[in-house]
Amino acid sequence: MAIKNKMTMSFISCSENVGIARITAAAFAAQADFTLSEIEEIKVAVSEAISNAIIHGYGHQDGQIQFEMTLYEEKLECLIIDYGKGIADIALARQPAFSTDPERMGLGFVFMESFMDELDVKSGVGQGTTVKMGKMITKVH
Amino acid sequence: MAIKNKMTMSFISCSENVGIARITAAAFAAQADFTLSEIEEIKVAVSEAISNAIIHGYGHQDGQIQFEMTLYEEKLECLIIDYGKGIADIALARQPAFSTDPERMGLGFVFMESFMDELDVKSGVGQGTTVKMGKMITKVH
Amino acid sequence: MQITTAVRRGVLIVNIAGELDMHVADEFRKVVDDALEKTGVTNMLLNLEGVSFIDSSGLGVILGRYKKLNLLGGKMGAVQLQPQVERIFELSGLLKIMKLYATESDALERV
Amino acid sequence: MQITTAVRRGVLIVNIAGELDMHVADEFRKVVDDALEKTGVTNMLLNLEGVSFIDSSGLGVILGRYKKLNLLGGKMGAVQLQPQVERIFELSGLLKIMKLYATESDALERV
Ligand SMILES: Nc1ncnc2c1ncn2[C@@H]1O[C@H](COP(=O)(O)OP(=O)(O)O)[C@@H](O)[C@H]1O
Ligand SMILES: Nc1ncnc2c1ncn2[C@@H]1O[C@H](COP(=O)(O)OP(=O)(O)O)[C@@H](O)[C@H]1O
Repeated sequence: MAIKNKMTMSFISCSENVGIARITAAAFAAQADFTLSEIEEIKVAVSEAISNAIIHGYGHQDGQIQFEMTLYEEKLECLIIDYGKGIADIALARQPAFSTDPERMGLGFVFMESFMDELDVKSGVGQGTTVKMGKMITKVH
Repeated sequence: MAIKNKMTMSFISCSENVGIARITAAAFAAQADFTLSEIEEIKVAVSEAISNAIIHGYGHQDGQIQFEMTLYEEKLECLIIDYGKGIADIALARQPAFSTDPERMGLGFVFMESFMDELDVKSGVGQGTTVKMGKMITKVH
Repeated sequence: MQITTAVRRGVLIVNIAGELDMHVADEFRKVVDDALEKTGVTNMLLNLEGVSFIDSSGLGVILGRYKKLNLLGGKMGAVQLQPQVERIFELSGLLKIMKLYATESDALERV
Repeated sequence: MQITTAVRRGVLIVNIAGELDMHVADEFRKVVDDALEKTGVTNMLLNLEGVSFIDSSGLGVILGRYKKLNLLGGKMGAVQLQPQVERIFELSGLLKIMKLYATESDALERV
């Protein structure tokens, strides 16, 4: 798959940056043939993954987050990487309504899965988490 | 000077990315106490520096551009780095109306200087160019 | 995010504008909880006309307020959701426990 | 960027919307030059109402068209600049050679 465009962002894990990354993601996605509602979906998915890195990965402490977007002819791929505490049981974590934080809804992975076409989570306890999401570009509008 | 926020972007030198970086810069600047017209100024300065990297630094060929934004209590600092052909005579290049491209106006550095409070250019022939720009945050509105 | 509160016909009306994500969730929670405490009101209506974005962090705060009011026997509704916000509400299952109305006055008449 | 052209009273009216930077400069140049060639018109009016951003790359294309028309004895004007766009025009010195008008009809009467 030939790469049409690629952008990597790296930022500190503060909550201001969730919105900035979301706006960047929307601008990056806008160059492809996505509908407005598909761009909204990408924004939600990116927001969930980056919020998780800040909240769960780093427990609201200082950390570095990497956010990569790659545009291929037929899909957009997003990678969200943190070097935080990691996920012990990925299958459990991905279950709807599961959360290790009683105040939260456990819907982050549900939204990522609903709004993107591909979701792949790699994680190791103490080693951080990498969330890879892909959204297909359907040229039928 | 304590760092309040920091974001680094790295992208390929295609013209689509000028607008995406500009939107990101505006979103990043919006967290500070800038007026809307100051944010417009930042957008122009960033646009000029990144366009220069694509046009002059890489001569419209493939290359990598790094764009760093750092927010301090009292100023926003932007760094635009390319690893392209470099500038032989920086003082000459910064002169109004000077351009090595007859089709261009030679106003890029003029706009960067007018719209930002600090401008520092480092470059070496064959080694690329680093443009550093600072804009003070004046809390008087 | 901008947020204002007012009481009309014994209902706390909360008006929010902006993007409802983790960055603003804490402030949103604080403002609403303060207003509920200060007014002693147990019914609440969210006007989401100005909300252009919401994710699970924003939903979480709304659900938290719902649970709190529910314990007190109160009710909660929302009006003027933008399409993308309504979709998130639907997907989350929040619509099963919370009513949507077209306008504020519509809601106040039926609550 | 969106760009449309039309001829009214012997003047090529060019309507542009979007951000006028290096990414769209080439297309802008091509569309305008094609329209000038096809119509044979030598006076041009830019309606910039929809232009929310311009930098030196965008200005460069405008100046290029100005020079071209100038050689043919033609004139060029612009209408409905947003404040930030007008500021860039002013700083660049382009206002010394190009007239701004409030509205299209105003411009057409005076050109
Ligand atoms: N980046 C991460 N680092 C560590 N743990 C994570 C990360 N992302 C998700 N998790 C774990 O997966 C669980 C489920 O995540 P999610 O579905 O987004 O729900 P929520 O964020 O509401 O808890 C989290 O509660 C957390 O324990
Ligand atoms: N990143 C860069 N790499 C190499 N040369 C550059 C770079 N930025 C600027 N220059 C040189 O400086 C000159 C002046 O730049 P500028 O004031 O932006 O005007 P313009 O882009 O219209 O030429 C350019 O013509 C070019 O020769």
